[in-house]
Amino acid sequence: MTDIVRENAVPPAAVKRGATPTQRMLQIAFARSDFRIGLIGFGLLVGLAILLPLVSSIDPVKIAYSSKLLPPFPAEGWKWPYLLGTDQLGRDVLMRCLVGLRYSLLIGVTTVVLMFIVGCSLGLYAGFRGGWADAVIMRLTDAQLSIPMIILAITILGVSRPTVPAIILVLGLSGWPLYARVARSVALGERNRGYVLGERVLGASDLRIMLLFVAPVVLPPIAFVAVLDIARMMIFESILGFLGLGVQPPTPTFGNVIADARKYLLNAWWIATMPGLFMLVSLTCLNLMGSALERARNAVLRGEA
Amino acid sequence: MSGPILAVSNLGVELQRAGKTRRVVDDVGFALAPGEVLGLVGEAGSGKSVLARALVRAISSPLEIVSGKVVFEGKDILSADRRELMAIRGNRIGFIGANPMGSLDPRLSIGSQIVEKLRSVKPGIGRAEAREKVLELFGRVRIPSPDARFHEAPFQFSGGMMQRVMIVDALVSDPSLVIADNITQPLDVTVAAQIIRLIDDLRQSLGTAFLFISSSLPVVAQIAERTLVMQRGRIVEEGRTEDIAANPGQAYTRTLISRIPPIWNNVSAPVATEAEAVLKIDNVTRTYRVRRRNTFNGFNAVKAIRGVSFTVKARENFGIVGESGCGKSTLTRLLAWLEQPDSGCIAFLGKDLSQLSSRSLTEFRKSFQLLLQDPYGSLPANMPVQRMIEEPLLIHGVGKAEAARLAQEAMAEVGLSMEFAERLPVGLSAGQRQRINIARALVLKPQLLILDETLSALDQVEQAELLDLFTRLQATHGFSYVFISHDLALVRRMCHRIAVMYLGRIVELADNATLFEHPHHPYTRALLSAMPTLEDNRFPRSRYLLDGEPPSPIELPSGCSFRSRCPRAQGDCQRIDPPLLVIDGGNAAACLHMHEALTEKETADVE
Amino acid sequence: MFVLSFLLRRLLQGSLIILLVTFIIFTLLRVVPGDPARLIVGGMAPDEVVAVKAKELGLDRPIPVQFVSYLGTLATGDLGTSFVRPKSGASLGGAAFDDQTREERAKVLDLILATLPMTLQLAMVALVIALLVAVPLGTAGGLYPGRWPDKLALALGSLCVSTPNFWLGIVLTLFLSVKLKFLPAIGYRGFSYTILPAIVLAVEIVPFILRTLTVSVAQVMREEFIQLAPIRGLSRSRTIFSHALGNSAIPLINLLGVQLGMLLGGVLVIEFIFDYPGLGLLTINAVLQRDFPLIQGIAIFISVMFVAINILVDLIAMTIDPRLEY
Amino acid sequence: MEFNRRAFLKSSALAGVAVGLPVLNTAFFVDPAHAADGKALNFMSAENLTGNWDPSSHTTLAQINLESFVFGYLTRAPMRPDNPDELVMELATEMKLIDEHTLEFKLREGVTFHDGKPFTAEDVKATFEYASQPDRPAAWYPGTCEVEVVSDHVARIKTDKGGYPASLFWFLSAFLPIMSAKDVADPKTLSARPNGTGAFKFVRQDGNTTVLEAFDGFYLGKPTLPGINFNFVGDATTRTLALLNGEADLIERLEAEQVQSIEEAGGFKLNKAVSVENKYLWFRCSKAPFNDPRLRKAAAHAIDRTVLLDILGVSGHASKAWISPVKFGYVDTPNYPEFNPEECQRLLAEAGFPKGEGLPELEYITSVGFYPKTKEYGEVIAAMLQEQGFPVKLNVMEVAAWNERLYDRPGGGPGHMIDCGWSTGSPEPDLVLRTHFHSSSKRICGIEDKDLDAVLDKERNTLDPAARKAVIQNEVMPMLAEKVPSLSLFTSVFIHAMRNGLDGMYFYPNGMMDANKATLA
Repeated sequence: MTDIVRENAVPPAAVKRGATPTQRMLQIAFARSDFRIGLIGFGLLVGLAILLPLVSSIDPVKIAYSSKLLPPFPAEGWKWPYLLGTDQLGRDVLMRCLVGLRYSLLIGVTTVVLMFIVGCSLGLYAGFRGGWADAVIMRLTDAQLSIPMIILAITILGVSRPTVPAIILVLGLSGWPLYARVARSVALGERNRGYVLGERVLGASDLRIMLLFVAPVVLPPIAFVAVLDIARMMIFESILGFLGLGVQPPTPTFGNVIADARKYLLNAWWIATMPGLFMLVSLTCLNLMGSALERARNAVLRGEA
Repeated sequence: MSGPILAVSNLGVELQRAGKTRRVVDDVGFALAPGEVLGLVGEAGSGKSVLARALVRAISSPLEIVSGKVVFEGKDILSADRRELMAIRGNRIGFIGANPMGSLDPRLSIGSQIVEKLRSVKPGIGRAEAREKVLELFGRVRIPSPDARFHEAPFQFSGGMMQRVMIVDALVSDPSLVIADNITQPLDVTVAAQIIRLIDDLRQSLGTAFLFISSSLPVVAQIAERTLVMQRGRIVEEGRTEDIAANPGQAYTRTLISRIPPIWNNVSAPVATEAEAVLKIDNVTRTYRVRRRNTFNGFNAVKAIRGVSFTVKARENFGIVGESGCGKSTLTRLLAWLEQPDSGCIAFLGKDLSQLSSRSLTEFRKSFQLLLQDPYGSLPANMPVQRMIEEPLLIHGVGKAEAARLAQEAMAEVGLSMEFAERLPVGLSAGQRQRINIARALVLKPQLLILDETLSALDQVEQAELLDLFTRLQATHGFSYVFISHDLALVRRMCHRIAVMYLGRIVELADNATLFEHPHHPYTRALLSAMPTLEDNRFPRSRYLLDGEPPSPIELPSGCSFRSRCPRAQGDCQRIDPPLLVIDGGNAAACLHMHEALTEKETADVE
Repeated sequence: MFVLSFLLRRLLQGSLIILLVTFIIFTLLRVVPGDPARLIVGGMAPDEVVAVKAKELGLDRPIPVQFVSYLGTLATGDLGTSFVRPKSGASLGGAAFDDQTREERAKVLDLILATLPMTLQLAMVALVIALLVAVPLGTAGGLYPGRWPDKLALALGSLCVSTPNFWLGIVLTLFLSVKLKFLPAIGYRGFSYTILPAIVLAVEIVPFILRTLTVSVAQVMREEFIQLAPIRGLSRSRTIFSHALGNSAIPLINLLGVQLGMLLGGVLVIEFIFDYPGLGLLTINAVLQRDFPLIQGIAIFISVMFVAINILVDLIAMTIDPRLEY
Repeated sequence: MEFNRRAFLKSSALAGVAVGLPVLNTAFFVDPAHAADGKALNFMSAENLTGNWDPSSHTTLAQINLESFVFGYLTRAPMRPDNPDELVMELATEMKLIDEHTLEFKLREGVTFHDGKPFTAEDVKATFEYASQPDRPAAWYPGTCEVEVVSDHVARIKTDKGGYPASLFWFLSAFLPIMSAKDVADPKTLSARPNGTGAFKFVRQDGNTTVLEAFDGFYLGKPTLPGINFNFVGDATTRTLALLNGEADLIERLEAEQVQSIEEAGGFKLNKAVSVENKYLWFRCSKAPFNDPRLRKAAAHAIDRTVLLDILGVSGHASKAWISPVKFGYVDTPNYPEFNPEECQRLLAEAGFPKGEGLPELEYITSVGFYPKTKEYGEVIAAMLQEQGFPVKLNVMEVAAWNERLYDRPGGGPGHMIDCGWSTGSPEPDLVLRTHFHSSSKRICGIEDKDLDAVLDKERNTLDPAARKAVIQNEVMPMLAEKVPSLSLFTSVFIHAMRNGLDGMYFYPNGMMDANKATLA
């Protein structure tokens, strides 16, 4: 049925000249309400995370023991300015959530970017070149895939104590094979597509074809899926924190805040739950934006704009 | 003759998109008598496929049936309830689509799926009975060894065999009407001709009415008694097929007919001239190693190209024709130097390409360019048009500004409006896309263009326009063309010399007039006989059409590879693999008995 | 024979993977600070004892030599002996001085095989729960893209993927086990102890199934043979159940095979929280105790499982879709 | 053919699944979830066992706790803070110091081991002579000793060859499990299963559960409890949840918040006991910069221990000495380094680092997952030290990594400060003082100081308990307050929580338990 519809597609209205596909994609995405909700929510959170700790007088790492375990508003016993209560050492939960958001996003996003770049370039290369390169890269991928993250984590984090870069390295290492696999399978499909052959005939080098033509086709769908992985990476970071291999104090991340607060969960639920909520909201916003962008991109490529 | 089996009146379908409404099917009305074959002709986009689906109410958003009646066997389909609809669709009305390979679940055996369909439209039939019925029909549509093939999945069938399967699927419930929507479109000419002959046989023995839809009037003319002509959603002409072909009443029908390229009547075939050679192919072979299924480390040698030699001269149009699997696409890749031959030599302008360094090869590539078949897949979807045309120049190190200037010149030359410069290829028609491809090749100032089925995705009008463009470009730039095509009419119009390929080998190489008027190889004749045409075919099907399908390139018959289907085959054909034997005028054919049977009846009427 | 040649090829590939994993893990563990000899004899033992132990274990040789000899023992199916665990398999703390009076240490393979069934049981139950939730919803989401089931699937997926398992584990225990006394948790004394951890594990699996299934069902529904099915006279339910779902299952099955490693990360934490005596708890204790032969053995064992499960997955996928045979 | 192959494929895939099934747990459908399995006591331990049942092979607290159920001791030391010196007779009925190097025990008659062998002086001889060998890992014994068997039920410990006073065994007698002579002669059996004279006998090891059952022949009569299941559950929250949902009857090592949850839940009771364990901040005294006592003292003055106690809540008890208040010789050291920023700054300046300027980055290592709230108060201590100008970097490690870094090594241990506690199940102070601060041992801090060695030797060689106590209180502690090889932060309070139905348990300050009079409703 789609064939019929395509066959009968209304000729696209003349589009403003000068608008690149990316701009058009963003325009469409902006027009969608889910994208706007996601963007506003995410922007608000990130803005708060950047600005509030700068202007607020509350120090997220300053220990104020006298005001420990204050419940959040509006539970009985809450105190201004601790809207979301305080933690086991009397630090403001809101402020720690916001600062934690910064670090967690830093870790989550950097990790995903890292594994995206490593995984996709290896996968693309393997899929595009085929033959020996493919065989070697894919066996390596399988091997990496079958080593549980946790074992990788203790070995690497055992060598260099858990710093943010080391954690990113560990998470990235354990995550790239999936991307390599996906990128490879897509590249394999693209390898014999007309436009690739076309470029070859024109005399383009493999590298040019891969970077300029295959990558823009292959990568965006994977990139949108990668948004989901930001969440996973943030959670893995917290599992490391839970095992004592997380980011070292006093730096708060969602991971170590939730992990530390786990034992207070029965008494002071808010310490672990608030960062969890922040995480949930920010990730849902990211997801909304991601899926809206994906749809916008499809719309652009289908010519509905 | 009783009343009509199907009576359509005032049928209207609308397409809604982006707030706009367009009538895709408009006020259509016609009637179909029992056992009749009614043709429906229209160009791509005329709304015939939508009409076909509207008849069985298989229309979904963004399309909507807005008016009319479809009375089938006395019942209005459009107002029938679910249960009544279920009793008609797939049961009383069968449907065959244009994509046989995608029409069944790829995972399951075809037999079980047809049985499933039969039992779901006729719940009373038992499993064994249904199976019997399906097997019987398999035999009737001449699927070889039906018992074994019953258990095979769609991917194990060729397109032609799969279309036969779909015919069984449509006929299995003994429908009184079958809607055949463009069923020969994806098939090779000989296979399509076989299918049409098959349908003609079946409907005579079964008495089933057919609504036979096609974009080609010659195809319809082979089978339909009456024909409807559709244009932009409306029926513009209706009448007996012969009358329409001979005396079209409407202007639109006349243009349709005028666009059908002549093959024998009033043809001015291009005449070969002498010139220096541009491209020289000498005894080229290419064999692929394909992993053998069901073995640990076994490989099959697929002989895709077997000792092909020819020469393309300057300013010459050289045609290569053949059906699926004949090695055309491999040859294309070899000619475009995307792959290297296993043996033999491809020389361009006197230089053996395999001897060139990769630098000079890149430089050399500018002079021979390939235009690909698929106008949709061959353009990167995310690049604006002008940038795409600049691309080849950028690859070869031309500056940005210079590239933009040359690209704009090329766009003008191929007739692309500058409005498209910043647009994505999406929404452009196939013709416009191919113009982009031509422009991309053009900016490199090549000497040879290889056209791999370049025009096959285009409708007649666009094809004609592009052919004019090719001629014009050849006049200005002095190109040579290699047309690789399955379309004999196109080759007839454009090419000076033509090679016919069968199973990786050239079976006949001749100038245009010889090939079409006095072909020497039986396969060439079979191809010509299968051509749908409104003219009287010089090679009537009853005499020349082949049966069956080509053997697998993995297990070629010994001796002459055509002998398994050849009506002239004799004992020595089994032993001797004939080379291209030179006849007169530089023509050649690969047949041991080419002079013997020129006048005899040539059909292997095994059935 | 087709299956045999397929198995043979895959097993060869698999052994290559396992060899690679073994080498990576072996080298990594040798590079980590934390002298195995010191660990065996305990923190307070004199240095001479450590040196003697190191010589006894051959730890003073170069790593490649050690690796080759390790492979030698591995080839006989011997994954080595735990540093700290006794035959009884109890988890141990306080590394003790190595002396001749000590009870024999447990075989790594025995430890793994003893805990594996528990983890398999947990994984199976979790998978069943996840499938029960995600398959109907994911299918509905794919059938009605952009409508509420799709949105619900997206929302549930986001929610599940953003919930830390150790947080959820405690909350669920608190409500379902402590407050409502609905299900037992902590430890293992019968099948019902599997349910709560399995729910938590299922929450981790659900988003992947949802996402894959929604996409693949939507994709299959656009296929020609599905579009044609009503015209051929098949009912919608029949089309969906016998054709659409079967075709959408293949990417899902492949995903499950590939995601095994990731799932194991979840099993680890969940078993720890619920004190569930499976492979995950064994791993986490091995890690916390730096029981290197055990860690190494588990890593190799998991890669063997990974290879085996992926072969199994391919076999299943091939029975579903004959096109995949090659 | 094709059809058959497909069918085969299908069945082979199914077979793969089927092979997976039989290895599933056999108790699949048996669900004793809430079924009462006798009334055995389910205990959840915070620490795991060593797997070597030879009591002289380890220093692991959990196993010491388990041994207290299974083994008998010559005496028991209830170690109540009001009377830390009290001893209760168990396998001995009387003990007396005959001369400086001889301690005589009269032994209880009619006691049998779990394997049926009667208990005699031979067993005491075997135990003491075996376990006091210097290569036994536990090293609780001050040195080698010999035992003279006077009669079947009289034994004399002789320490003249070991060169230390026999009086040291006075309190140690409460901490040394008595093994059977038969087992000592056969080390394999000794380490394969525990065999004592205690109220409960070892039945089997079930994964992480050690199953004990009541011993019929216990000399005080068979205990009411039919048995004890000794489980290892590392995570405190998990233990708490297990108690709350009824999986456990008794759990140990709780923190303030968990205590609060348990109290709020109702139906449970708590036992809080000031323990023998002090938590210390150890300085690496053998390397710069903490080889300078002024700097160590400055650091001690920077730390406000009241805040730490506040964080610990019920699980901490204020103390001002290097041994716990339940130990022999405890005193509130008068010159104990208290929180005093001015003094801290003065000492810093004196040591040449005014306001901490010029100090290298100081690594402070702590563990997470075993001791309560280490990470929390670690953060607080780091903050306090930073406040005074110490450039401290806190490094929180999982237990294994921390343990690997704990002990002193030549050139000083890793990091500059490390958090650790020390717990010994006897009132004997030398198990802490001499172990850590004498240059012959210096386990963690690595201090070598002649003055300190001198007072420690003097203290050990003083025979009269009263005089010895005076030496500890007036000389050893004040000197430690001057040298500060480590700072004792507080004394741990061991908290056990149990169901209301559990009565009659006795908890020793080192975590050992006595269940022979306990009942479980």
